[in-house]
Amino acid sequence: MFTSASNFSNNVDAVFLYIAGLSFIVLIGIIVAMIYFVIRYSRKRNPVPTHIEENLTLEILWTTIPLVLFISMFYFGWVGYKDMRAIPSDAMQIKVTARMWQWTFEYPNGLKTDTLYVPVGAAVRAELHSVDVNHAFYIPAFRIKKDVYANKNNDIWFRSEKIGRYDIACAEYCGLKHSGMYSAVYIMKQEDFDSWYKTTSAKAGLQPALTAQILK
Amino acid sequence: MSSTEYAAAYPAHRDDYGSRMGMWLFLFTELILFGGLFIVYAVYRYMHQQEFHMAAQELNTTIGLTNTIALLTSSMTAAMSITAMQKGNVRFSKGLIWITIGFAFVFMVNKFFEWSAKIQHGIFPGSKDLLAKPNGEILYFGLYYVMTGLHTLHVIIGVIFFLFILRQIKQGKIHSTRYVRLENSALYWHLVDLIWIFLFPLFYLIH
Amino acid sequence: MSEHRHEESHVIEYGNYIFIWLGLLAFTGITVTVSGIDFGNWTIVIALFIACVKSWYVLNYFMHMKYEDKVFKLFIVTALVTFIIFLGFTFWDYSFVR
Amino acid sequence: MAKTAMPEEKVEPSYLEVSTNKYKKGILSWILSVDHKRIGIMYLFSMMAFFTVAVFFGFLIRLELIAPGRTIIDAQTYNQLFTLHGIIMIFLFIIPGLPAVFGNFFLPIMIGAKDVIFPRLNLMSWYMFVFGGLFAVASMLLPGGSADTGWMFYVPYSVRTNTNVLPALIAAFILGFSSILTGLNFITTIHRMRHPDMSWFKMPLFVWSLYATAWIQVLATPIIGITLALVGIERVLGVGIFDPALGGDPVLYQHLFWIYSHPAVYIMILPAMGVVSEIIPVFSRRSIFGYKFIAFSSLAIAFFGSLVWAHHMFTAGMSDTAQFVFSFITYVVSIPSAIKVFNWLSTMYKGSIKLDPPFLYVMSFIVQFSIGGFTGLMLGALSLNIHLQDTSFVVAHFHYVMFGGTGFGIFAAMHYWLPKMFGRMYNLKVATWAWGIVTVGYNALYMPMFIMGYLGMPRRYYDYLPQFQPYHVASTIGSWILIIGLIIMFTNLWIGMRKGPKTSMNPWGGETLEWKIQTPPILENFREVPDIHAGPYDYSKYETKKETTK
Repeated sequence: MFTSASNFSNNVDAVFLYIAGLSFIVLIGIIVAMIYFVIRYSRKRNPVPTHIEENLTLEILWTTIPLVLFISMFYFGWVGYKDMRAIPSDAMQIKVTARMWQWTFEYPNGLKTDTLYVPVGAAVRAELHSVDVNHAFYIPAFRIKKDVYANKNNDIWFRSEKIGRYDIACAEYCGLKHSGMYSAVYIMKQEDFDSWYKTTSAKAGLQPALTAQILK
Repeated sequence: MSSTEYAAAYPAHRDDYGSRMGMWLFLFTELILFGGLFIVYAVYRYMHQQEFHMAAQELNTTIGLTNTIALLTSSMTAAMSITAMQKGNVRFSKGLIWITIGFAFVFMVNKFFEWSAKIQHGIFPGSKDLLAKPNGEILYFGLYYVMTGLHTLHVIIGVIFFLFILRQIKQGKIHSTRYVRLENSALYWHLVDLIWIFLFPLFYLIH
Repeated sequence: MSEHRHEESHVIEYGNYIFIWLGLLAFTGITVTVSGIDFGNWTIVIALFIACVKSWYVLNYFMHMKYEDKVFKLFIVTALVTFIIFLGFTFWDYSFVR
Repeated sequence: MAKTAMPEEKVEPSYLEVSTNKYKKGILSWILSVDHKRIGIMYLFSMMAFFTVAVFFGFLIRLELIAPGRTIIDAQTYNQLFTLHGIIMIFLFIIPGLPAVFGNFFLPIMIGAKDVIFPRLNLMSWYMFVFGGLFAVASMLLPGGSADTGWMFYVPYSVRTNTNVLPALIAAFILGFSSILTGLNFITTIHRMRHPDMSWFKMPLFVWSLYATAWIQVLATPIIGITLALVGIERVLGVGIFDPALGGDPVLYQHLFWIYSHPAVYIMILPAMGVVSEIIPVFSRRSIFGYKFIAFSSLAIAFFGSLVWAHHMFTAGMSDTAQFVFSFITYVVSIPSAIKVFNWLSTMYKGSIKLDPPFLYVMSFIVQFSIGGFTGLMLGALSLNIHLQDTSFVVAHFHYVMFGGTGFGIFAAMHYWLPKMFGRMYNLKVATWAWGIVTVGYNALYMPMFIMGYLGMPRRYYDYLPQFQPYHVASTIGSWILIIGLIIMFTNLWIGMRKGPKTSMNPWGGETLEWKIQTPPILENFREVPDIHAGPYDYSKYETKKETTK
């Protein structure tokens, strides 16, 4: 479930585990308390209820403790998000064009592909642009996502950490073949990428033989 | 107590205060309805200041000003008709309502000429001339048509309200001690005026 | 919050309305004149300020808000604050680098 | 159950027998009735009809997803089905569910009034509701089919698709105004029609929650009205507003859409919280813990809930400032909900609890709403939201809040109040079983979505990668269990209301005003001016010991 495929994966998973862990403890607390009350104070066991109006100390307690916890959650989320926004200036620029229902990736040298090839460990900045409706660029394994619009220049960046093939999905509903709008990102060794980048002509795009070789 | 005795003990009084409260709440929804448009306007104006500026040059301030005066005056006569009704001067009240309706027609006739002039110049949604303009101007005219159009729709509804009131006055359902419907129609009319008070500078006076 | 259930009607004299109307016309005149002068970004602020002043009078006198109960005033503040929040919070997005 | 002390003195004909208009019997005596109770019943049946349709659509969607690729329907139909499922469930079931049905029926009674302040407007709201609903459903029959945009109508897809988006927009617009008019009616009713002795802090908490809800209805709904109208205008006349091809900003559409639709979540959940606050003290036979905190937390939710809309747009590319602000306030708005949950639990403490069906549904509510809330905290964290946005994790999250929360709140309200409304009791044993099946089925349906969402299953997918199939299968099986439970539950209620044993005035031992009048209520609710001396949850006749607090 938790594969560290990009520089963001660990952080996002950590935030998830932090909030999920806290939530789980409180949720179990709520369930246990409720079941205990229901059994201990059932009408058979406890026919005479006790009158309790309110308790200010308790109210303050269960306002402030959650507040503190919530602010910590907010903080971790914000810190992680700031990293996602701090795009390194030396990042490789790739233009991503979304259309119903396919992705096109354009490299600095003009090479256009329908699958993304990226050297491992390199920072990549994707400029997102749509030619029709809204889409969203989503790489689940990298924990990144950004909406793609027609007249708004969104961008996103990542640094991959593991060689392999990862899915790119469209996450914003875009019509009939929304669910088929998958592509993939191949993370390859720097040498492999360099040779691919130099030898592949703009037309060739995806080359099955090469892909097989990379994934070997 | 039977239910009839209950009714006597706890009478369903005519609640003019409540009616006005309901009307005000309704006016808030109208306000927010236009509010949504004002948000759109504000954002696009912020994004395309220069183009809004350019586009606004093409509107005729005189027509806008005439309409402002028409609405302000009709607002006054609408308010006065309540005073007349409170004083029992039904005929004068009716006269004032007719004057209000008259100004509403002045407004609409003006608007008609304004729009048709624009349309003759080829500026209307989807027209070639408009699409040739920069984005900000397309948005400006889109908003211009939608906002003044929706406002004019409210003018028409206001007139219908007043015609309805005139009929009820004739039927004797509205008189010097029972006039909350007149008050509410006038409130509606003032809201139409209020919105114009903002539309006027936002569309006509960006020079 | 006390809301008395009795109904009391407040009669506003014709003269007052005419007075308010003249004031509104005057403000309209001012706003048209001022719009001819270029104050840069302040132009819109001035125009809106005058529009607010005009609405204040329409609300209070034409719409009788001045003579209504506190509850009504509270209502109208609620509605306006809500609108301002909707407008203002939208600009958390637009007025900063996106 | 206090079945004993019920001297059946004079029994007057109930509202079910006495008509308010010249038609003594038959359909016209109902659909032209301005009695708030009859209108409530009319809402109940029309709402249930729409609910059945939407559940059926949901069933089809789940069935389609049991295997990758085409299973029973094509992609276009699938897209239309999830759109209609959303529109119907939101605008025709969840939003009107509690205020329009139970609010209409019980709000006037709970504050000691004969009716709402504008009865005819109330009837008009119902007509708009039915009319709007039929509009939405009828668009399926038009050539081109119903809208396939998703219930959010995101621009520019909604401007460009060839399906019948316009009827859906008009439907949502009309339904919005129906909701506004109900809200307006309730606010004015609460201000003007309260019994003179019923001060604000003697109002039942259900009334408080309806009051807060009504304000959101009045002040937020017009935004969606105008926004959808703009989309319609843009679609029909080609006016440039949101379409990026004409320079518009699709993100602005999303802002406007969520300015309403996020507060709408609170329109949905607040009344359910009100129901829970009613039911817990009754079945615990104890004064509610922290009345004022619960009442004010409703208002706080209504207020802060209006400030957080853009947390639906964290991947849209807003400014970092906006991301910061909206994420932060999202956490603030969770506080009042937490306060409520803790106060409810404390109300059970040292009570005298009887596990009747309404209370069982409330227990499910508390757990499921908490899960919805906790997963909401996860979605509120910016970096995590980026990963989870638009995945089935979100789908599971909001179903936990809306269905697990509000839906179960509606079921609780039905089991709690229907005996009062119809004067007959359902089979308690069957109801308990139904509760068990519904709860198990419900959780089996949505729990797997959390997992596959985290693994990267995007939402609104007709087809999916094979690795997600186990979760989809589990979820679909859950949907079958849920539907079986629902069928048992509704059949039991239906038979109970028609043929069940007659109930007394106060079958559960409630202390709010609706339990102090005849069952079913008479035409103008009260035979005599009700006597209001204590607060709404005064159980001092059971409570012998008193514990004072610091």
